[in-house]
Parts: sequence; C-alpha cells; structure tokens
Amino acid sequence: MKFAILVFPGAGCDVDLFHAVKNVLGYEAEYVWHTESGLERFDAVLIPTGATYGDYLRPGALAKSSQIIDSLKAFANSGKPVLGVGNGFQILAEIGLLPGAFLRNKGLKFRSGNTKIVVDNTNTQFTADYQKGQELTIPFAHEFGNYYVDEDTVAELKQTDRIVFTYADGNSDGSTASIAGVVNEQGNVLGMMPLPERAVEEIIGGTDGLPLFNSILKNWSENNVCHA
Amino acid sequence: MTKVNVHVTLRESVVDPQGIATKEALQTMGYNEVENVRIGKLIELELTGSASEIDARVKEMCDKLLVNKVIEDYRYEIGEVAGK
Amino acid sequence: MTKVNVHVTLRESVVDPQGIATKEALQTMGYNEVENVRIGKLIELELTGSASEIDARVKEMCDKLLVNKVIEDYRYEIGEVAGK
Amino acid sequence: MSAMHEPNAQQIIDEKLYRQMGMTDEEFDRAVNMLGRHPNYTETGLFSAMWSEHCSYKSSKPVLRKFPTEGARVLQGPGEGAGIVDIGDNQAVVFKMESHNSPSAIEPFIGAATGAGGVLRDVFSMGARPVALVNSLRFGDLTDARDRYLFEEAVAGIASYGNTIGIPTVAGEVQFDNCYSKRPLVNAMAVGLLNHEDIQKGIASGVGNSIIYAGATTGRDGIHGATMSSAEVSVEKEGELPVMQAGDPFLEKLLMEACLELVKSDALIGIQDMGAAGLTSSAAEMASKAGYGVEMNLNLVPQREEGMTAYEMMLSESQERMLIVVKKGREQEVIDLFSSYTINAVVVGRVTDDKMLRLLHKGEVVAEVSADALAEDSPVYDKKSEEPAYFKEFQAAEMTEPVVDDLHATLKELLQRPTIASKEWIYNQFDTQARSNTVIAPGSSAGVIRVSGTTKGLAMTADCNSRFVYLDPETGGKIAVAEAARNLICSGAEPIAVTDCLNFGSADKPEVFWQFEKSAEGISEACLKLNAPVISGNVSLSNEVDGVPVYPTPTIGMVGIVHDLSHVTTTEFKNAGDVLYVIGE
Ligand SMILES: Nc1ncnc2c1ncn2[C@@H]1O[C@H](COP(=O)(O)OP(=O)(O)O)[C@@H](O)[C@H]1O
Repeated sequence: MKFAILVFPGAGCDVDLFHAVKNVLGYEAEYVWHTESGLERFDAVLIPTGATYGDYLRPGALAKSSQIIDSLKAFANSGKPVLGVGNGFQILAEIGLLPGAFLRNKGLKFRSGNTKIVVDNTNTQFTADYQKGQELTIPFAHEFGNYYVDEDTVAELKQTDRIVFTYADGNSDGSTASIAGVVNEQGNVLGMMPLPERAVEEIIGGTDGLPLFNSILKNWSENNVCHA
Repeated sequence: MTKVNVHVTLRESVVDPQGIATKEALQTMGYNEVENVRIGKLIELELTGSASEIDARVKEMCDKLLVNKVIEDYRYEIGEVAGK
Repeated sequence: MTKVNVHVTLRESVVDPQGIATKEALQTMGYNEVENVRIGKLIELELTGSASEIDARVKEMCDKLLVNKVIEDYRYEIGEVAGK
Repeated sequence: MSAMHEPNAQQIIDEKLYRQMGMTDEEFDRAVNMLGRHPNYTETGLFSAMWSEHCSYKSSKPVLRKFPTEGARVLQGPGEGAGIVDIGDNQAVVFKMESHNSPSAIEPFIGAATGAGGVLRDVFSMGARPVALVNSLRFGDLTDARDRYLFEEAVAGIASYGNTIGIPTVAGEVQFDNCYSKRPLVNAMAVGLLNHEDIQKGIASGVGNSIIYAGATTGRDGIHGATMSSAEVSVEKEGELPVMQAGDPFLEKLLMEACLELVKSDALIGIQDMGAAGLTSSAAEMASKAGYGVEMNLNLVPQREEGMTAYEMMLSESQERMLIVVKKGREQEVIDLFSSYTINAVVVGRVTDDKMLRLLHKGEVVAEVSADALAEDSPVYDKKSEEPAYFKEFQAAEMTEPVVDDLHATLKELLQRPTIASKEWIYNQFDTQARSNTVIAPGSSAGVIRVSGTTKGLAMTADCNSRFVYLDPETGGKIAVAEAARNLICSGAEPIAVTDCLNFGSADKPEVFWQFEKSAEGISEACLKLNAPVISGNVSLSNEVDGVPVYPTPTIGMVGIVHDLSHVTTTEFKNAGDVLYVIGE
C-alpha cells in the first residue's frame, strides 16, 4: 500500500506524517508537491498539518490555488481514502470535500497539548481497529480549531453517522457539537483536528494513533485480497 | 488602477469570540455605551483591467477565495481610479 | 443605536505578508489583473449615547485599544442609526 | 527622505548629523581618519550602524574575551551566525541566542516574532536545520496593564512565528519583576542539526564570484534598528519611531527550505542572514572575514517601496533576507533553486580584491569604504567599571534568617507568584511537538529532542536568576550556569556548550559595567569547570527605564547530549511510595 503525503508551501509537519507512516509503521510513503498533478498511483492520500501558506487569509484557504487540488478532488471521488489532520482538515473543508469551516479558538489563543477524544464511529475505514466509545489521548496544536457547521448540517452529520471523533475533555476551543473529526458522505475522506501521527510511538505522544493507520491498511488489504 | 474595498464580516449566526472579547475590554475601560462589536476583514484590492469587467471579476474572487461563505458574508465598493 | 465602522489598515511601510500571499494565490488562479492586496480589519461597533459624543469617544477607543498605531492606521464612518 | 534632500558631507559635520545616528564626535573623527576624507550621508550611515554596540560589541568585546570558547567538540566558536558543536556520528548541533528587547518594548508581538525569526536564520545560514526553539523572558510584575499587554503579546508573537514555521518550542523561562516594567527582555534561542560537510560560513571570497540577494523585498522598515537596540527606548516616543520590521514566517519557511537545499550545492561560497544593519552588516562582514571586497549595484536590490535611497536600502532591517555568494557562472542554477520555492533571488554584485565595500546607485558610486574599517576596526572601549554602593552595603549586611509563622500560607503565597507558578499558560500556546521529535516538552527541567536516526538526544534549557546576579554578579553568573547544567543533568544529558544573551543597563554607567564584568567572570569560571565553552551569544546593553537599569540578566542557554534516550528523566513524581532523596548540601 502506498501513501501520498501532500506538501503545500509553508507546511511544516509533513515530516511528522512521513515519519509515522514510513519509519514507524513501515509502509511505503512519498511526498507529493503541491505543483504536481495526478495521484492515481497512490492508495491513500494524507494531508499534513502545519501552516500552509502561513495560515494567511484563513487557514487552509490559500491552498485552494494549488495545482494539486484538482487531483486531490478526483482522488477523493474515486473512493480511495483521504485523511486530513489539523491544517489538512482545514484544507479539506475549504475545498469543499468536507462540510464546515474553522473559527478562531474560543479562548482566542493558539493551543497545543494532548486532548482526549472519543471514537463515535468504528464503521469507517479509518477507525475499524478502535472500539466504539473508546477514549484516546492524542496531541493537537491549532489556533483555528473551532470547527463550525450550522444546525442543519450537524443534524445531518448525526443522522448519517458521519461524526467520527468528539472531544471528551471540555471541547475548549468551541467546536460545534464537540466535533473533533468528520467523514464525507462516501466515508472515504476523514478530517480531524487532533494529530494521530504524533501518537504512534511510546517515547513521543503515546500510541493511541496507531490503530487509525492500521485501519487504513487493513481496509486496503481486505479490498485488495478480494480483487486479487 | 482601480481600488476595490471588500468588507468581509462573520455571518450573523456565527459567534465572534474576538468581537465579544473586544467588547468586554472596551466596557472594562469605561466605554459602557458599546453594545456590540464584530470583527471582520477589510481586503483592499488594486486592479487593472476594464471597469466593465471589474464587478464580475471581484465577485468571482470573493466567491472562490477571499470569502468562506459557510461563515462569512461580504460586500464591496469599487473605488476611484487611483492616479498612476 | 449608532453603527460605526472602523477600518484598520497596516501602515504603508509595514509589510503585509498576508496580502502578498493572497495576491499570489489570486494570480495563480488566473486573476492577473490583481496588482496589490492589503488585508486589514473591519471593526463594527454598535453604540448607544448621544450623537455629539460618539465621534470623540470612538477616536479614543481606537487610540487606546482598537488600533495599534505603531503599525496601523485607521479611519471610521459613523453610520445610520439602526432601528430599535 | 529622498536623495535630493540628503545632507552633504559638509552639513553632516556642521550640524553634527552623525549624532542623530548614534555616533559620538570621536567616532566620527575616527571614521574620517580611516576614510581619509569626509563621509557622505550614506557612508556615515554605514559607519554608525556597523559601529553601534549591537553590531560592533565595542563596549563588550574586552569582557567577552574572558569566556572560554574552545573545546574538543567545538567546530565553530563565536564570530559566525551561530556556534557549532560536534555530537558524534558526523553530526553537529548549532545554536545561538539573540535579544529582541527594544522592538518588543515598542511592539511586543512583532518584536518577539521577528526575534525568533532572526535567530532561526542565524542557525539555518550555518547550513543547519533548526529543530527547536527556546526562549527567555522578563517582564514587569503583572499588576500593570501595559506590562500585561507586553507579556501577552510577546508570548503570542513567539508562538505565531514558531508555530507557523513549524519548529517546536521545547523549553524556556520567565521571570516577573518590576525592574523590567515597560522594558521587557525577550531572548530567543534556536537549535539546529547538521552533518559536518554541510557547515557554511558567511564569507565573500573569490574575485568575480557573484553576490546574490534572496528573500523578501527591502522596505523602509527598521532603518537604524541596530542603533535603536543600542539605546534606551522611550515608549512615549512611539510616534517618532522608525517603522517596525514585521516578520513573515511563511516566507521564512520557504527561504529556510531553499537555503537548506542550497547548502548541498558546491556552487555556494558563503551565506549570511541580513540581520541587524541588514545589507550593510552582511556585506561588510562577509567581505572582511574573507579578506576580499564587495561591490553591489543597489538598483538591483528588490525594493518594496518607491524612491528608496542608498542610505535607506543599506540600513533597512526588512526581515527574511539572505546574502549569498556563489561561484561565477553558477548564478542561474541558484536563482532557479530559490524560484522553485517561490523565493526571489537576484545577482546584486560581485566579489572584488580591493577589500572595499563599494555601492553603486543610479550609475554613481554612492559609497566606498574599507570593509575592515566597518566590520573589524570599529572602536573598542575600555569602559569605566566601579563597584556599586549597594553591593558594598549588601556585603556588609548581617545575614538574616526569614521568619515564617505559617508555612502553609507562605507556601501558598509563593506558589501564586507568577515567577513561580505554572508556566502552562505560556507553553500551551506553542506547538511543542511539531516535527515529532520532542521527547520532553516544556514543563520539566529541560526540553529534550531526539536526534532522529540515532538513540541520542539533545537537551536544552535557558536560565538566569537576575536577582542573584544583582545581589552578587560574579556568584550570580556562576549560579546561572550551574542551574542550566543541573537542568540538563536532571534530564539525563551531559552539558556540552553554552550560548548567552547578556542583558544589562547602559555600559556608560560604571556600576552597570562592573555588573557586566563580574557576571562574565562568574560565567567564565563556571563554564570552565563544567567544560562547557561559550560558542555563541549576544549582548544587549541600554536596557533601562527612565535611566534606571534592569537587573543584570546574563541569560545562559545550554545544550547537552543525551547519550541514550532510554535514560531521560522528567521531573514529575511517578509512583506513590517512591523514595525522595535530597542530593547536595
Ligand atoms: N517562556 C517559556 N517558554 C517555554 N517554556 C517555558 C517558558 N517559561 C517556562 N517554561 C517551562 O515551564 C517549566 C517551568 O519553568 P520554571 O518555573 O522556570 O522551572 P524551573 O525553575 O524548575 O526551571 C519549564 O519546563 C520551562 O521550560
């Protein structure tokens, strides 16, 4: 299974994802520059956190002008998995692959640390390895982590079981319905503000993020075995 | 050269934490007449191109990039032609 | 209730990295007519109090809190009285 | 001010205009002597900036010579953008601390942010990838609204720059005391890693090689910043102050990646950040260090504003700019490299053999000054030093034992002091784990970063208890070094080297100079004992409010090696029932 890690100008944490996927999990991974096009040769696309384009205008907004976006949309439409973490989630929302938008944290300041989140949905290709209701400790770091969707959209997200993670420790940044992660209608695009790639080693951040990457792999293997 | 001022404001239904904090700070400083504060963006564009096209082009820029309509509204004024 | 719109812009000699990055993004998207982008703040105030005082009070608020004069300039418009 | 209105050489003398630029009459005479003629306005500006304390260390040099700077591991001592220390396996750690006190007193967010940005450039201009940031902060106690504002905004500024560029802050310290009211100290330290073969220097050598300017455009911001940093800042004068140089961490990230790719190229001869005194200091220092000259055509300098004069361009402190020397004939590939990161790079001049800094603008030679005169032959002062009266009094005073009636209440009261209370409010605003190498984040004795691909780590800390230094500068200096070393050792590291940021009042005050000398002696002795040489540092004098100096604050930044990451320790209690020991006297 081959992962693409998108590299947008200014993104600092592409290395975090690369390290997690390649060095820790031992999967194949490759950086793909924002100026490239075509993602067909990959089995999954990961969009890292970091301040792409300096987080200017709105976090994730200026990435809309990147050449790779059309390929990313096509890749998502093909049904293969796309994961956006932190700023990657903000990009996915800005380009319309996920609903909602991001406001400044309720406390108005950048916040980082570890947060507790609950797995609300294990029926996705990202979360099959978790237990429903399982509580995870995952690092986060953001200034615009206050996820906003309007009432109708929340209702719809709930009804279609698309809320994948919710904050279990106070939702300090003010996200609508304590949402920490959502998937798109097809269930193949996940955006989350906590950073699972920073929780794959005991020495750094714990290991609660491991099952997420393993779920992606497992799902892929199952499908590949079927088609083989 | 034409100057266009785009006013971007948070949609009414969206809480503005920064505005609330600013209102409170003003009140603490004794400006009790302040009832409400909302903080938006002022985007000043300088454009070349024919006057007839500018309106449509700016609207497009707003819709495609400058404004996120999930949370923001906008309006703009096409200003005077700045001297060379 | 009176509405006041305060436009806060960066002083001319202060770099506006946001504006530059936004201009470049617009140009990449094909809006080559965009020559310059500056991003400032739009602060919308709603105030009670006598019309005669508002001007002086708002100026004070700007100088004391809303505007950082080391890097920013401002101007404001006192708007229509919103219906109550 | 346009060139037409620029005063001529005679007016500069008649109206003693150099004084406005921070030069004394003697210094101006010295410049005239070295030049063999009267300098024009631009040249006077070059001298005044290069001979400011910030660039020349004219008052501090004799004291800094006391520091031990050599050691088996030292690959680069003081004198370059940052110092370099070997850590084995062909790798080295690069680090440096910088002050941004004056800008932070005026506009704390931008001041602190650009402080972090500047010290990062010092590190990556050596060829190293920055891996961590550390900071050291001093503010008035938080009862005053202006001090609270300065503190909040400075922290937000550091956070904004570090978080945006994606480099974790892993340690720091803060102390609140009213001696810093309205005159905060904002010191930023950056730590980087490189392979030995990638070490770069800021040199301009090889006649005919090209000088390339890369990065942000030059504007009228920060003109005379170096001089300003060397003078007391008065907040009331805000309106008259030069325009602040704002930072752009996004641009710096691109510039950093481009430079780190460039250091792998054999086209590169030398590279230096345009820091204090911008284009002037980088060009003069690179030429002087290499024993060559530099000629630049200022028409070619990318400009942000119209009608800029040579004087303005040379003294601008616009951020995120680098000066680069590349082999003749290899210019285009370097320009292409930068352009792939959307960074503007242009050839602005060439290396000459006449040891002069020669500037052309609009077809004329607008300045022609010996590079050594600017960079090397600045005046050096032996400042008067005098033991202050307060110190004599303290020495004569009887020891007093504090009487504590209610231990419980006293402890609670102490824990509430901002200096002692938890610093979470600060470090929660920093992305402490970016790049996934942070083994110990802020909240313990020292920050620890792993050296990826090895089982080693780097520990780092910044420390200085300025009250101790005030009470007894020599002992206080030793204590600062010892505290830093203890913080590293407690985390499982062996201390290897030190950077410092010496924040004092005006060196013209003999009592302040005495504090400066004595604390440097203390630091030197402690560094020698610990075999931790000083490999880089920074001096910030004139930290005064209304003529009253801040406490002497020689901040020590120390880095240590963790030889085996399975032996790092954090401070928190681990298990109920564990035994507590007290070690030492
Ligand atoms: N300005 C700061 N930036 C980052 N971390 C900080 C800062 N100030 C304090 N810290 C962190 O908070 C913790 C406690 O700091 P401090 O009270 O100075 O501890 P100590 O005196 O035990 O060294 C340390 O881990 C330190 O790194």
